[in-house]
Amino acid sequence: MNSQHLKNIVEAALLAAGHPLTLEQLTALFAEGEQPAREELRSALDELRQDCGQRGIELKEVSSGYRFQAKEAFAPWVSRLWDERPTRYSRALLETLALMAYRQPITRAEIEDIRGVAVSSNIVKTLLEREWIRVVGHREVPGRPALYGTTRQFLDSFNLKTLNDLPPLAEIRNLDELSKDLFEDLPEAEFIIAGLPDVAEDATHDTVASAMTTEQHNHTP
Amino acid sequence: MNSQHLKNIVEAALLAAGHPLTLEQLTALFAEGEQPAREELRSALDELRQDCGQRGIELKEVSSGYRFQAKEAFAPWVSRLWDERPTRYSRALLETLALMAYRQPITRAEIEDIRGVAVSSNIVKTLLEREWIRVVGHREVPGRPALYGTTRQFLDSFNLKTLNDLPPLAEIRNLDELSKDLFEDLPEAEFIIAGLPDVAEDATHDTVASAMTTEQHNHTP
Amino acid sequence: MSGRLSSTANVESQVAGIAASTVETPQQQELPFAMVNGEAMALQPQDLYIPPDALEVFLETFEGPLDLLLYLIKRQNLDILNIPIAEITRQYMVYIELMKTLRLELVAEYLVMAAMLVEIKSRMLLPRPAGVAEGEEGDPRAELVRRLQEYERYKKAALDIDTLPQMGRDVFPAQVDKPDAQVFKIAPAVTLHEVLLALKDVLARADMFSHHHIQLEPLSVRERMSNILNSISAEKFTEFTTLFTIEEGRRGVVVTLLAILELVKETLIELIQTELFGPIYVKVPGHVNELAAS
Repeated sequence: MNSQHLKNIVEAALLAAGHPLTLEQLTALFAEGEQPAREELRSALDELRQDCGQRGIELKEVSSGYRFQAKEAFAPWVSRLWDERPTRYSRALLETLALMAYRQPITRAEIEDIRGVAVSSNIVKTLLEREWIRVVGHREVPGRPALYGTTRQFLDSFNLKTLNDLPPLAEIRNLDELSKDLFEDLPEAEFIIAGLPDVAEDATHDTVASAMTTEQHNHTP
Repeated sequence: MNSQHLKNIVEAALLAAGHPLTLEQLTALFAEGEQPAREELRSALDELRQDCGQRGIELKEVSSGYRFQAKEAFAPWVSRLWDERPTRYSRALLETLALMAYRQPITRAEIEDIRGVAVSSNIVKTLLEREWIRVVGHREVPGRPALYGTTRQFLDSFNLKTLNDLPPLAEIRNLDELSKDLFEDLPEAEFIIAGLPDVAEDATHDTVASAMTTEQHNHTP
Repeated sequence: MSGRLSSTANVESQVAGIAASTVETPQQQELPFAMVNGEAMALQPQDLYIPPDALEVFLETFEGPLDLLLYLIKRQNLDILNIPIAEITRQYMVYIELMKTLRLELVAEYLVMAAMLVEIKSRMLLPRPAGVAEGEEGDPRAELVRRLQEYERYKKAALDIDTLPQMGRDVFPAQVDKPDAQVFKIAPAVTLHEVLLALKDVLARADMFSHHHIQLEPLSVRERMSNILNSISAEKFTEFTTLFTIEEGRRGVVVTLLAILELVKETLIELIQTELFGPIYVKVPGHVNELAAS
């Protein structure tokens, strides 16, 4: 067998296998009588290793055989493939956050009472992980429920100096009349608009879309 | 960014991803401000494609993006990596799939009408499980039968970028070419006509009528 | 795969045998009628006996009546646009007879086609009424030809699809191990506007129930309430005065005082003064030994 041909078969097999292959396994790809000698295989592997010099992958011999792998040097880019994509927050989460900001310190039960529906533990967990809220105490009633309040991180995320910079409740109730320049220079808003087409499949797309509509509506005199 | 560096990142990412990557997904590997232009990415992909000339793998653009794959020429060796032979699909399945690909959206009844035989539920189930087809809607007729269409996965599985890449359908020849002489091939017909013109009609009448009914029924989706 | 091929070959020869009996193609006659379980079956022309096994193979080989008709037409090299209906019908009926003897439930579709063929044949036998213009009534074969052609193109398309390079059969995805690296979780961006819109909704809902009429204190007070709660504990007494920051000025002191009063009203804190004009302490109500979870 032509050595180029052998090399190609070995390369194709190693890359298609998805796991390391031993010399025996590589030999077994060939029919009886056509099987390459060990030295032929080894020199094909050697050549493949050298060919990788300028490439993004390398050929490694590990305990269970030979395998191609992405070079370590490119890991910072390649590993972004597995970054968890941002999903939109649900309306329930945003409502919970808003109530925690305006009615803090507040328990989950009180939020549920106002919203009329249960607040899932996941929502609270997400808000805690994001460090937008924290437990500031416990209400001394049976079960000692946690009291939540917002954090400095929350203020920073929304470009606020103090909670007082949030619009008063009366304005919220008439949000349509809310001055548009309040939101004009929020950098995040642009990000969301730019990113919108990518979340087309997202379950919460509707919410976003309706928020967008409202916003656009506000902007149109 | 150095074009060799870009090329290496693209190669490493395509091989590590385990599924095809779009230009958008490749762009997203880079931080804001370092993202390559579309043309740069395209030319990196072009170079990678050319580099494969003498190698065991090739770069292919399919429906959901770019992917490296072992060349068809090496399938006889590569396929020995797996004990199981690839399944060969039955003609019934392939014909059903062909109708769904070329005539989508299409209902099962419409497929049965063209093929002249019932389509087994197993075939539809297998195609759905392979994610080659999906229900794209329902025809608004009694029973609201499902309308089927093919998926990206189908195109990817058959090495296609778009449905336009499917082999063209054979042309239908014009019915005007039908032989004008209705009786030229009927030696026995002459005999019957000469003998019993009226009886011939009677004998087959019932069968014909019922066949017509059945057929018309079949045609209604 | 080889099994399927040979069974197809069996049917080819079996079909050829039938053809020999009906169309008289002499070169086919010395072939065995069919191979069943490796044994050659001799053709018995008297009653056209087909072993049950062979018939099943036959039924599996043809994808229905249109497929069988196409086979009959192709085998005789006939133009699909010019089918000798009488002859094809006769051959077709031979197959139907064979099927009927065994597996009637499998052949319903074939019988429908037989009826259609007989209908076409009978219509062709009828003398064309004088005065009816050519083509006005249409060739009775037209519908059959249309269906045959339609079916044939998808039969061909199915074969074409099968010859496309298929993942896992002809081409295999190339893959390398993913590098070990940290996976980052990207949090979604939220605008203040979204949060406020959410609040507006929830207030609108709550307003519908009168007992939920929500009165909100100035936000600075609510914020201060959180901060005070966070700075005191159940284990120790905090001196009242330490909660105030003089640098904040009169306004800040008022906010803190309102926050403390609100906290007391909501029984979130207790104010304790053990002696007249003595220091006032602030404490989270409840048992002293309980740890504040946080």
